[in-house]
Amino acid sequence: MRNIYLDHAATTPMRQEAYEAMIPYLTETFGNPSSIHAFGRTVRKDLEDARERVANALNVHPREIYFTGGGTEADNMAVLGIAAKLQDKGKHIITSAIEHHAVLHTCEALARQGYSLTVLPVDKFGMVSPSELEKAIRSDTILVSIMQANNEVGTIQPIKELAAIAHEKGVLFHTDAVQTVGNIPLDIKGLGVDFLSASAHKLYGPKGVGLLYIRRGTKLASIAYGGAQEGSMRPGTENVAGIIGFARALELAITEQPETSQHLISLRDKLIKGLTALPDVSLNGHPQQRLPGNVNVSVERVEGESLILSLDMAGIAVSSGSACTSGSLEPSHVLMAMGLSHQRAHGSLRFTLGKSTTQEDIDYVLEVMPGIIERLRQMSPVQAKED
Amino acid sequence: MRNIYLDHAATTPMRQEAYEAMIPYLTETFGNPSSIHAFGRTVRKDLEDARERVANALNVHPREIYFTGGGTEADNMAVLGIAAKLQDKGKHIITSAIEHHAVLHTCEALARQGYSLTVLPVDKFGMVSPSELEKAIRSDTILVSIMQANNEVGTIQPIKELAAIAHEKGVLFHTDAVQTVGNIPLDIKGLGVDFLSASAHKLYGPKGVGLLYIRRGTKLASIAYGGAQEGSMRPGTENVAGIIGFARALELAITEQPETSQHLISLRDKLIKGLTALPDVSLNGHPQQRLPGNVNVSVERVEGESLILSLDMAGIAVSSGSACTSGSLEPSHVLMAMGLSHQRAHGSLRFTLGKSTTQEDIDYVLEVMPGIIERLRQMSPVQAKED
Amino acid sequence: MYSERVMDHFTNPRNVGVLEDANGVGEVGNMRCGDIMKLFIKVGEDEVIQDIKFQTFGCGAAIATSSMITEIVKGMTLTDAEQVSNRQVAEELDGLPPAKMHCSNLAADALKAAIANYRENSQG
Amino acid sequence: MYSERVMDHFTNPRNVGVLEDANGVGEVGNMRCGDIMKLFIKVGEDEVIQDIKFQTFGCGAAIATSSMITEIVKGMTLTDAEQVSNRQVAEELDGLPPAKMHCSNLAADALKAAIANYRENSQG
Ligand SMILES: Cc1ncc(COP(=O)(O)O)c(C=O)c1O
Ligand SMILES: Cc1ncc(COP(=O)(O)O)c(C=O)c1O
Repeated sequence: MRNIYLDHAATTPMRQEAYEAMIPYLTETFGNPSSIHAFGRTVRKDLEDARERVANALNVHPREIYFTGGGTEADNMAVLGIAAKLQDKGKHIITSAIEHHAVLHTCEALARQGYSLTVLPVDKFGMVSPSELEKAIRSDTILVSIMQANNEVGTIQPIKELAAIAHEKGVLFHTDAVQTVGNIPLDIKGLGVDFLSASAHKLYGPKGVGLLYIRRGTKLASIAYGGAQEGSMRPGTENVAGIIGFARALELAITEQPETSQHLISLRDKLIKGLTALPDVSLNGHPQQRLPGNVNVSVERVEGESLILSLDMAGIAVSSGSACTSGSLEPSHVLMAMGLSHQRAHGSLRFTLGKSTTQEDIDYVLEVMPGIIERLRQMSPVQAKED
Repeated sequence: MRNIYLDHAATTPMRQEAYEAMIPYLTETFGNPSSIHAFGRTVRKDLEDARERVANALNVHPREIYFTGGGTEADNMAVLGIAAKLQDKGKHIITSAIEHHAVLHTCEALARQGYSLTVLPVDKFGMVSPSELEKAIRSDTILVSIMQANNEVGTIQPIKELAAIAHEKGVLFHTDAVQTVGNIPLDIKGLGVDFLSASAHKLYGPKGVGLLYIRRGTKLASIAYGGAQEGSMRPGTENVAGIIGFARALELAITEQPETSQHLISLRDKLIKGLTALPDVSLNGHPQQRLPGNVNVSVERVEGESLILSLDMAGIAVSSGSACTSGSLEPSHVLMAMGLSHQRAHGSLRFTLGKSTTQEDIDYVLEVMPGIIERLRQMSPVQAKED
Repeated sequence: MYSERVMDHFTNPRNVGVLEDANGVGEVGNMRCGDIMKLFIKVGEDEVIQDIKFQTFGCGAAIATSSMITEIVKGMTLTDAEQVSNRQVAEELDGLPPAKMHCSNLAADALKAAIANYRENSQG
Repeated sequence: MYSERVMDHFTNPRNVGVLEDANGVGEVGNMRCGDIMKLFIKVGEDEVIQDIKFQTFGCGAAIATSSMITEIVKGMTLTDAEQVSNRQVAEELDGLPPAKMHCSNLAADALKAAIANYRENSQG
């Protein structure tokens, strides 16, 4: 049977180079980087070397890089850390309706704790409007957190413009770049953001490690307490192997990004074209400002999990924004924020392509999709409107 | 040159079995456990299987095990989680003066936020007194957090008795068992604790993964927000490989514990005997209630970092509670809490033995120590008191 | 996630479609939570369910439970069929994931709605 | 962590010990922070440091800086020796870890204390 993985936004396969870089730290090179003896010093050196390589790849300073236990932790550190740090200055936070739960739920937790929260709406393409942001900023606003690209529909926000608006009013800006690092050109300095989150397992690195970029000169309160690791921002013995693997994967992802993007865009556009040519299948997200590997469509009159299961049986792994797959009773908050009907939200299907995706994979998807849709539509009590 | 690692309390070498268990999850078996397609389901199954094996090894229920990004995170989750959850009931927290910073700094952070904190003293052996605990509990006490064994001096607390005192007064009890799991017999149910922290890299597993045991029926507020992983207590894509490696290491550590302990105790006692026979070298910590692998001594008139460096050059890796090695200007808070003079605290040396430590290693340490001490004492302006 | 039985009923659902000569139709669920089930029954003179068909918009569990209930109640008297519970349907499918027990397990409700509709029709 | 030079001076410290015929002695640091340095100097008629020895309780950096300063100032006039700064000592050692710049880098202070002591002695 085929085994076609088209869920790279959920996680990516580890790349061989990252795995190989990790091996020593899972075997002989086991010292604790905080130890001052030789076992510790070796590992400390390699860890700081990894930080430097990551900083070089991102064109920032090594001391601006804080390794974390994943993208979620980086998001929490930024949002909760600023909230705690600046609470005397103000308690108003701005985010967008389509953020990952790692940001959105964190902001909502702050709102329960007495912070004031503005959740910016998005247009039907999933775009945040710069003028809406401008209007939302108040004198007590302390943070704007808007993701660089959305994990479900792939819409890329005008972060540079949004950050400039925040900065003009003296407000700090965080962006969740978990879906963008390695997928689109990334110029942190050029973007002008104060904080940026990334996660290794989205760029062919290991799960359970990420980073928060903290622009020099900005300070966060730490949200966990213990040892002095990562400048006391992320206390606890470092996931050395994970960090080393992350650094390797990130370096390579950034180097290969132009080539990878080109490859993904051509396959993506082919898949979009083929899928939207099917009856009552429509694209979600922005037609141009879109992640290279993201294809998100809604299939009318059919529910998303049924589509996933059917594709899974055909050897194709994808995801959906239907309620059934979110573990809640509501369909994707992203699709709903974009104004999709419940039917279209429940019938959404996300294909996220990766480095190893081929033309043949796309052809195969386009070959099996009509039959799958047809079968499920025949079972459906929802009827097509006659025109 | 020799290469003798006697710093197992800082971190342990990965065991082969743990590494091998991890390999698939760093290579082909890469799915995100939250995905509903086949790639995800396989990993979910393996992850839940790991949880079950850990629960079996600890003789608790799988749903009582929450995987974390390390021991520090587990400690933070317990302490901050209870503080947030029960703040309406009370804001008084009790801990001990010799806790790891992961607990102590967390409690201190709460104190800065308006909680009331009692830090129980310890006696000269590093023991918390049950009657002191009893006296300290107030009507607004919500949590007692006392470590099972101290990482520096190895003193083992009477957790069962302490937990019973807390429970008698209706107060929840957390214990940091990072140093004990796999090192002493562990019967969580018998101890009667509500929360227990452990860390993989202290028991021959990978760095950056730990667990918090949460007794069924008790609830914590979560301290991070995002996806629904680990019952929303530890959101973010799971460090699958790390968890699998942890599970394997933990299972084996628990199985082998009786044998390992016996091995360690005999070497430990030999080392203690040899070291304390040297002039002006004295044991720190409890003579009996002591971790099997822990030897902590103070060498009069000599500073700890110099000792570490000298031993390092002789191929022996150890640690010290001196200020120089703590990254602060103060020597170990543990040794100071035990009433040691500054000189003895600065001159402390910790040898922590492990599975692979041999008689020859101990012999070699005892062979080189006199010369090292002698050389440093000759440089020292601090003179021995004549008697 | 799903048992083999669920996957079997999802892949080869029994009694799919519209029953042209149905004398009872029940529809439950709504598009908000993403599950809609429609059951068609043909009840004979003896109050026996002679034929039954379903249409379902929903996840694997929704489709499988719909399919399963048609198998269970075909040939049953209405009184017996009314006793069938959602839990029973789930058990016949060797269980459902906990998250699915609520929203997607509506087949027995749909059947009850269809029986109620039949009774209304036959009284009127 | 430490440069090769630091490790060299730690391993083979120059001028360790007590100078029996010292005419200036300086001691700085304290047991609280874990570093005590004692410098003995023998100053000649021409105000030149003819001999110098040290005793140090402290970490590798403390021992190495003590050793290094004895090498730097041996043979210097007091006026020149007084110009030597802790920073200079660290530089001669190819640098020290940031955490060590403060507490363990007291050698120049010890020297100044020894010179002050010499001056006191020779005035009195
Ligand atoms: C007693 C104790 N608690 C907590 C920790 C922290 O564990 P981790 O390094 O996994 O965060 C350690 C070790 O550093 C420890 O010894
Ligand atoms: C946009 C975005 N932010 C944050 C996260 C969380 O990252 P992690 O799973 O590493 O915690 C993800 C992925 O799950 C994501 O897609």
